Amino acid sequence: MTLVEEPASQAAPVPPRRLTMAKAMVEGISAEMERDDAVFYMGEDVGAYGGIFASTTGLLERFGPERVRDTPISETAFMGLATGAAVEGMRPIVELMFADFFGVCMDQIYNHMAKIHFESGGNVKVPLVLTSAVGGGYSDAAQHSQCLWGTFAHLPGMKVVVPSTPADAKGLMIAAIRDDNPVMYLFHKGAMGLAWMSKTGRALGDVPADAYETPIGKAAVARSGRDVTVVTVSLSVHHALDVADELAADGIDVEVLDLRSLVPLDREAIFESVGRTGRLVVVDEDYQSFGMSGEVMATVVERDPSVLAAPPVRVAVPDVPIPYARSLEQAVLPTPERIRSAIERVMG
Amino acid sequence: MTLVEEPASQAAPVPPRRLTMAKAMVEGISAEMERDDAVFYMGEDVGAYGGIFASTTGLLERFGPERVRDTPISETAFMGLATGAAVEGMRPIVELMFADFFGVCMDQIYNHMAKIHFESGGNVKVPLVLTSAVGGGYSDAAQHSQCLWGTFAHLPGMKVVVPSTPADAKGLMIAAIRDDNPVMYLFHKGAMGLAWMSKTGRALGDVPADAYETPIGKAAVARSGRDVTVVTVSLSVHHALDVADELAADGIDVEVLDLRSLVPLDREAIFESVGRTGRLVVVDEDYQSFGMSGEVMATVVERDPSVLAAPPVRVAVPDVPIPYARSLEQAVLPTPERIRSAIERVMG
Amino acid sequence: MAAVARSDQRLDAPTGPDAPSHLDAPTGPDAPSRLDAPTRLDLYRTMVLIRTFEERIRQEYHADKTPGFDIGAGKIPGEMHLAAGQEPVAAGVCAHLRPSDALTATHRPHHLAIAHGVDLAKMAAEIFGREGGLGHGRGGHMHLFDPAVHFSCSGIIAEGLPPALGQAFAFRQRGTDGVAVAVTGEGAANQGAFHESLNLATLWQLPVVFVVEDNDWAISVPRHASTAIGDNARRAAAYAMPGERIEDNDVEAVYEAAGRAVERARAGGGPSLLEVHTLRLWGHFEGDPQTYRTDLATLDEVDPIPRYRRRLMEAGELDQAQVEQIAADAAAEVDRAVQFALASPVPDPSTATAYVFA
Amino acid sequence: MAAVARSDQRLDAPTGPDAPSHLDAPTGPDAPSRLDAPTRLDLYRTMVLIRTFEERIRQEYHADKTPGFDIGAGKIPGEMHLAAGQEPVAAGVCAHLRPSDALTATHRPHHLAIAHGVDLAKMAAEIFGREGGLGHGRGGHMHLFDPAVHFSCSGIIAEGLPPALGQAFAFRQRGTDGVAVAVTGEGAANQGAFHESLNLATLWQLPVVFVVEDNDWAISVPRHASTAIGDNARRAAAYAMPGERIEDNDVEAVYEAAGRAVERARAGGGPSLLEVHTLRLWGHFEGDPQTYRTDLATLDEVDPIPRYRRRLMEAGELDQAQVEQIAADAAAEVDRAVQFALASPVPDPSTATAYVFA
Ligand SMILES: Cc1ncc(C[n+]2csc(CCOP(=O)(O)OP(=O)(O)O)c2C)c(N)n1
Ligand SMILES: Cc1ncc(C[n+]2csc(CCOP(=O)(O)OP(=O)(O)O)c2C)c(N)n1
Ligand SMILES: [Mg+2]
Ligand SMILES: [Mg+2]
Repeated sequence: MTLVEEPASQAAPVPPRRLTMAKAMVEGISAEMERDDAVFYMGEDVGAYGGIFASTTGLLERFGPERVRDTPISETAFMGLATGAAVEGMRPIVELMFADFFGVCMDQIYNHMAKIHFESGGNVKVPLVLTSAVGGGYSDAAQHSQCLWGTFAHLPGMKVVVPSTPADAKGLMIAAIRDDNPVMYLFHKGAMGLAWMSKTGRALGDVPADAYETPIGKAAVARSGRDVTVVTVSLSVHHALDVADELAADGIDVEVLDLRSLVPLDREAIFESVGRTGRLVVVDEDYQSFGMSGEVMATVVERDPSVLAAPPVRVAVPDVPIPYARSLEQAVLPTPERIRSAIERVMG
Repeated sequence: MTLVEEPASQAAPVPPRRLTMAKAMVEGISAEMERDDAVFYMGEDVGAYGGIFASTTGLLERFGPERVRDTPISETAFMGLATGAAVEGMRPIVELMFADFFGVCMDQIYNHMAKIHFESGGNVKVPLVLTSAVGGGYSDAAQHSQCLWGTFAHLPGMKVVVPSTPADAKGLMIAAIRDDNPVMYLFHKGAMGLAWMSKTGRALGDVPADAYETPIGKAAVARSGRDVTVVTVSLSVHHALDVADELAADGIDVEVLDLRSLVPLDREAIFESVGRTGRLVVVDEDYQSFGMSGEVMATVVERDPSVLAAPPVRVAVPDVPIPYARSLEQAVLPTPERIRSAIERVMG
Repeated sequence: MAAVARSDQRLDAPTGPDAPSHLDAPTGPDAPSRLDAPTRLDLYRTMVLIRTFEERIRQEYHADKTPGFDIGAGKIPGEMHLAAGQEPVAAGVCAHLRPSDALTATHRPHHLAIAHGVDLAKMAAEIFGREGGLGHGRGGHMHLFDPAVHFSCSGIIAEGLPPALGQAFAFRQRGTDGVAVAVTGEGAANQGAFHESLNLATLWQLPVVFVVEDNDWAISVPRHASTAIGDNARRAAAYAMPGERIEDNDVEAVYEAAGRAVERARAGGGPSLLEVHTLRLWGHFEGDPQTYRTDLATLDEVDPIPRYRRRLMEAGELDQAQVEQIAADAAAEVDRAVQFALASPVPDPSTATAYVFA
Repeated sequence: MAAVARSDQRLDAPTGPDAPSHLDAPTGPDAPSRLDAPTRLDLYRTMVLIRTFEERIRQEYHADKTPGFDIGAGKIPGEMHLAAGQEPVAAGVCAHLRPSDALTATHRPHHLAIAHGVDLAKMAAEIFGREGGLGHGRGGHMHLFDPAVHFSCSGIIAEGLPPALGQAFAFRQRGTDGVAVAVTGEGAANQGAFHESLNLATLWQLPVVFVVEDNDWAISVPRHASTAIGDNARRAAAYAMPGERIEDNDVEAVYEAAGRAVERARAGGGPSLLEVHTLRLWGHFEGDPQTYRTDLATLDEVDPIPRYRRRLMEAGELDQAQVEQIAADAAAEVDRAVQFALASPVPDPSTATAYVFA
């Protein structure tokens, strides 16, 4: 996370607090809603409920029902509404409750939101943020557990950010709201720090109190290491860090690269790290084929395949819908066990 | 193309005729509709019009309006209708007029059609074929020129076939209809041999008269060569073959691998060819990032990066919506010129 | 108050011998019943079985999620949408269906599954994520498929409607008199799939009955914030089909209206739309804090099962001994189902990638 | 025959001072006009300008596609959907709009763009794929964006409706009295986006006017095969908004009905739905063989422009000299636009990846 562009606030600097990702995300939204009247939030159950995954807790109370709007279950209509409002200079944040639901409104997303700027030859801007919950691990089965970032990143015109830490959740939210492009902001339910979902010990994190931007399109070295690079995003960053800590004891020094943005993709950071370590594991909670894991590998080899001292390995969902039963779901998710054995394999 | 499983027809064998891809596709559909009452075709303008891209010419006259059905412009409803009919034992063929329109009905496709078999633990089958026109090159702009096969192939549960030749168009259609899974069948407008669209000289091809299946999941070596492997699909196969013929004169012996199916993907064939030539160019009319081109590269390197004598190169749409103006569209499509220079680059 | 509100928007609806005639004497909880005693007892039995199942699932679901509710923990993990209060819809509609008729349900599917005769033990096993479940544990409670009775459901709201069209289409093409019923919530009725499906059903004259369960809520969003009109049955006119709204969560009114609609479809008269004003007795899903809800205190009074029980007892068609027997039978059947589920093995992780393709 | 058919399904529609009152004397081509002469001349002029443009584009489009029609060849490549016959909709509706009002059109957008005041030269340049076009040649004829008059269109049917909601929403939040008009075809009115958009517009009381252009055809599919009812205006009742169908492609009836709807929206009275029975004089797109069409022989008789010209001449409000002047002015304006387009450079291929992000 990098602090950029924000002039120091007038008040004395407040020290960072430890927040959940959900609280940090809401803090970013609040700060921008405070600063800019054009920002408003809409989606299903984002008002009185505060967002099924706590993405909007407290916003209704603070900003009222004109700026925090519950919608009917009409995703095509309200995604399009966001686009139209953005075209007219507002800065909507619009929530798709689960990314899995994209299929009911994808035309508005990828044929309109994403393409209008291009089709207009740059004359029309669509500054909005599309937030959505992703990820599994709590037995929500095939239609409520997907990540799908590979799908969104494949289609041009939307930026795609995927925070893993509370600090980045806030900084990327602020950056996304201020960006003049449509930005998809995908938050992992298992990383939000919800009281009612089991979570990683890394769910809490230091979050600066002031308004800052995390730059879109820059990866972060979540842990630096010499022996092998794990390229990943979102909840898997935490798993990778856990595994790295374990493996340190075995003398394997793992570098963990948190991409944070898929579009734009920080190809320099990937190549730089893998060029140094010579070994690559890609961890991706999305489906394996035709997605992020292949793209990361291609990024390395289309520059120079000879940097690879061993075949790279991917840990992703093996092209199967997410099964319901816990035993099956855990078998297809990129668990710490699978990450660990992938690293061991690539270490030879 | 391989002839399989079909007992010799009673009539004397008819020699292959030279047909367009459109005619060959319709021939495959007709043969199966003749053989199996459960097969029917529906979509927009597939009746009296015969399919905007001639995918159903003559079917209405031959099979009548009960089995060749024009639908309203309600893709969600009729995609779902296809799924429901398939679940009850019919074998629908359902046309999405342009693949670009998937966003209005993607939920029915990927959350229902594609997942029901899995969610039912194998107890429900969804035998249907989803046909759709793909591709650009005639200035139909950002919403009517896309290939999008990377999007479909990323999501599990649908097979995805992409014929390039008339013979495969027929054989893959028959195989798709007989398959007990939902199969997406993507035909390139520019390869259909339409009278009103400029076409490759390779648009006509020999087509056996009998009913045969082209196996789903097996790539074809469209041209064998020693120096470099071009992995591609659909219309780009023809461009690659044209370029290969040109380069032969310069002493470069190009192998062209026509994947034909993206799901399942014939990874053996890819690795075998690149393992032999040591050089890889992927040509993909879909968007470059997070798609087929990355997947093909990953397929090679996750087995053995050392087979690559040079960095592989991709020729794909550079993550930009398809522009309208001819000068711009031709600059982003994988034209023979771009393919040629990619091959020259990878040859060093 | 008439429990069966006739839509005044059926101007386009076909009339004639197949059209439903429902302008007879008012029915409803306060009117004398027109159903015979065995039918009424069956409706009651079905409702009790459903409630018994839902209560047991609720108990099993929460049993091992303490201390502190953890949605992913326990024998039954994940989201759990129970239908307590909506039994009248399931019992009233499904009483007219045969195992060969299709039913597509929503994310809140158990009541409909039970009333339509889905195998209770395999359904329980699926909910517990076991190998013996309807989907070998792959589907979970929002993805129940029982081909034996043409039952399915989906976690994506309103998207169960289009497949029902296809089932109805197949029945008709095959020359059977099968009917498909497609159920959706009132919140979901504002999704595009609703519009497209109703239009296509009329155009192709498909034997479908659309049923909207109006339980006043879509998670935390009240009906008036989701739906521009007060009565979805009036939307039927936009598709030239008959529409009826059943007020007051009255199982007998549902039974009668559904009977007309199913018969109409079976006889080739085309689709119909019913909306039932029903009740979400519990949270949207288990764990829902329901802080947005103001009617919590009065819910018990409108619980349809005790209400129907009183009515039958007052009519002298049910006595205390029968009440106890029906409760005991239901408890035993549910217990057998749960025991079956618990005895069924947890799926082997090595089979996690099975069943993607046939 | 009354040209303005009052929907009998407006039961839910708000009444009161803002509600449209359109039960006055019948209007229509055979009735005496209630519009003043300058307004009528303006309507005529707009229609002539549109037709002149469409005829010129048609001519340029085909000029260099011979011998043998090649869709991708020539100065104007790609699909080309012209709106000849539908001028009354554009002229009648847009006469009430200000440049600050928004209009979202369909894949057949030119008539609406012209009537709403989109820059004709830049629009022509876009259609020719030139750097001087509205979208620097990136968009093409289905993707015209002119922020100066808040105009846009889309090649995906019905999907232009949702963005119009957002424009209306922004106007209202900003405290202006801006209105958004969203146009769709009768075929497109069976797409889910239609339903969702109308419902949301009423719920949020947005200043939107929905206009359905019913030209009897969706490519080759006739209206009766796409739409379960004969009159889409009756669907307005499903969303508690007023709906009117205008028969007979009558520009004055469109003008009057649109005036009521736009005023209602502007005054905070919420959305309305209009359906205009109009005419697709030419093929769906250029090159359409139209073999499915049986009414080709009689089309010229119903061409709305000569009909309106005769009407104005009979009323003594237009004479032959004016007719010629108007035609000449239109031809000159169109010619200037086409000359501008042809003089504008072809986009440089090296800029093909520009404009993906702002
Ligand atoms: C397309 C889609 N959008 C949103 C959701 C999330 N969701 C699940 S149930 C629900 C509320 C449904 O309300 P209603 O249709 O009234 O059914 P009820 O839950 O009241 O039975 C929502 C918003 C979903 N499953 N699918
Ligand atoms: C979602 C979607 N489905 C299909 C199409 C292909 N298509 C383009 S125009 C058209 C017919 C539209 O008919 P209508 O809405 O009546 O408009 P008209 O062409 O008559 O003006 C179709 C099917 C599309 N553009 N978008
Ligand atoms: Mg509800
Ligand atoms: Mg039309």
